Amino acid sequence: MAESDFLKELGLSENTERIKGIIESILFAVGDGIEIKELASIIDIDLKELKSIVKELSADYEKDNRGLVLIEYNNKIQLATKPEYSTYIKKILKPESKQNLSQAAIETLAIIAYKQPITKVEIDEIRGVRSDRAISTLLERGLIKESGRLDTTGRPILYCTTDEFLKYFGFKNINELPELIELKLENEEE
Amino acid sequence: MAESDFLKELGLSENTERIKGIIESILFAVGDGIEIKELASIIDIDLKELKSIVKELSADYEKDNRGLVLIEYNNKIQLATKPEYSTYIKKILKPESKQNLSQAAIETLAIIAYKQPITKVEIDEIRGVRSDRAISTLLERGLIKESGRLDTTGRPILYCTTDEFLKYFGFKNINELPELIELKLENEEE
Amino acid sequence: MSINIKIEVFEGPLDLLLHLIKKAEVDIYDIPIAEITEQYILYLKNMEELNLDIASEFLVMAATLLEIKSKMLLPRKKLQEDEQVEEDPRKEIVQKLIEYKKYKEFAEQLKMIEEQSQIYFKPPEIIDDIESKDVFFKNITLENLMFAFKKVIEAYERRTNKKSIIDENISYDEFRIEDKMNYIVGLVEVYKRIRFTRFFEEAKCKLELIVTFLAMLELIKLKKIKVYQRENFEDIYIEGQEEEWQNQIF
Repeated sequence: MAESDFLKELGLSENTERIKGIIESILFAVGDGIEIKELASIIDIDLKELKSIVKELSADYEKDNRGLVLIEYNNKIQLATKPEYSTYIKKILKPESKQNLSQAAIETLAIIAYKQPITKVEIDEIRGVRSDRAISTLLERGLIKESGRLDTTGRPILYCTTDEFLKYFGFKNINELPELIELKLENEEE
Repeated sequence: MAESDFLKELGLSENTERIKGIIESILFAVGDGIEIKELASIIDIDLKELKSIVKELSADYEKDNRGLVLIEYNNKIQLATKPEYSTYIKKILKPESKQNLSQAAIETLAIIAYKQPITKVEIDEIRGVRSDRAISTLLERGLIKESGRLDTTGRPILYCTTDEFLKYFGFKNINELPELIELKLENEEE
Repeated sequence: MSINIKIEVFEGPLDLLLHLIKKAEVDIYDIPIAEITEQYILYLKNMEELNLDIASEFLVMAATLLEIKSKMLLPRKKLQEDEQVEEDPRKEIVQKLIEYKKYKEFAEQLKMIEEQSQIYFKPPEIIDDIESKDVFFKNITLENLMFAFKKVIEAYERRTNKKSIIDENISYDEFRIEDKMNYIVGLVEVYKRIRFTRFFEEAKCKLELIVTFLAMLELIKLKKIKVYQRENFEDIYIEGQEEEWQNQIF
């Protein structure tokens, strides 16, 4: 009968939802990867069926209101936090690194980012003040680094930004930066 | 205009969903309780708004396809697994990860919970036996902690319960405890 | 009468006493002290026979019970002699028992919760060392980085009329291939892919152009950089050797 088929369907899909919940609770408590085979034996469910539920579950996690993702490797699955929310997580797991950069450091960083490689004298020239402390702060924080020396009198050190700098601002490579600034500056002038 | 109102609504609710995701990812990563106030400052959102989102999120977790619950204690929130799925988790987690307390430990804990802050001598007096081992077990499990010393001869250590205690037994805060006990005892006498 | 007492584990003398009172079905406020004391001592004897260690507290309680028992046997003083009602010798022990009973019952509740509440928590994430080198600042975004740059450049241009800062440097007639090599490697490291001509734009004299070119050839020989061109007459690009440049557009 069609009605009983429908009810059966309904029962099955309810069961699927429940299994998703069970998988989530197991993965959460374990906090590590777990073999899909092992998971199937714990839930006492057919491996093929489990795999299809895991697929559905993985898609469920893609929704905005979920903060987790299902990662798969070596026939294992594991819960992890969504990469796009990592800035929030880092804020709480490493509260000691929450610091402000001084205005001088920000200015210096901006100049180095745009004009790199650049010497301290050139930075001082642009800023109109000495940038020694700002440079050493930026070096300490790993946002800039020394990159060779200029072939002029005194052979001054050249500074450029680091991978850390790119990571922090989410750039793939430094070429993106000057263009972005140019674009922004033009827009502002309009 | 109705349309723009609708769009605004939509934008807001999309934002709410995203904040739920952020909360989930933070709670997952921290794996411990986090103060709602701190959470608000990390997400950079109004405390009142956050509280209402947390309420929604807590309701979301009640759905079958979710394996987690949001527990609250001492103005903190934390993720935990759903009690009804614990049988599956027990199958995979080592038994020592959740060992029940001994009778001596649980009696000692009951006394500390009710009478805190309290010294060891006072506990011994109530129980009629020495409670040294029970206290050290409870300290080890993080269910109680030292909280200063009494200003009498020998300056004995005072003990009180921890957040872990609230979490472990599902109490929201310690103030509700004595009332709960009193209420229970009265009902029994009727 | 055969003694068939199941030896239970009691948390202490109060626990044992409560058990005996409950078993005897007597009022806690009116304990038949002689009967309870007898049972209490019987229990201790049983423990002794089974070679169980008897905690000193149990023995102290036995002595206390015997003392109460003997007090109860003494004839009561007449009430007229003293205004105060004479204290029941059992009063202290009863108070103790009642208080202990309260916590024991609460402990029972906790135990029930413990057995029922089967929730599990997740251990916190550990951020590994590589990541922990990351820096995070509250007040710096791309926006304020650009703004800062715009501001300083404007201020600079108000101060000077020069466009190029490089011109400020006094060129020195000693260009070394080694230095130029470092310079090129540095640039390639920063920009990943650079137009060939970029290296020569800043040259201040013919000698520098030549030295730069030689340095470039040396780097190509050392396989430190790659030079490539998509089609004839198009721009030549320089790229670091370790880059997976095959995957890029070119």
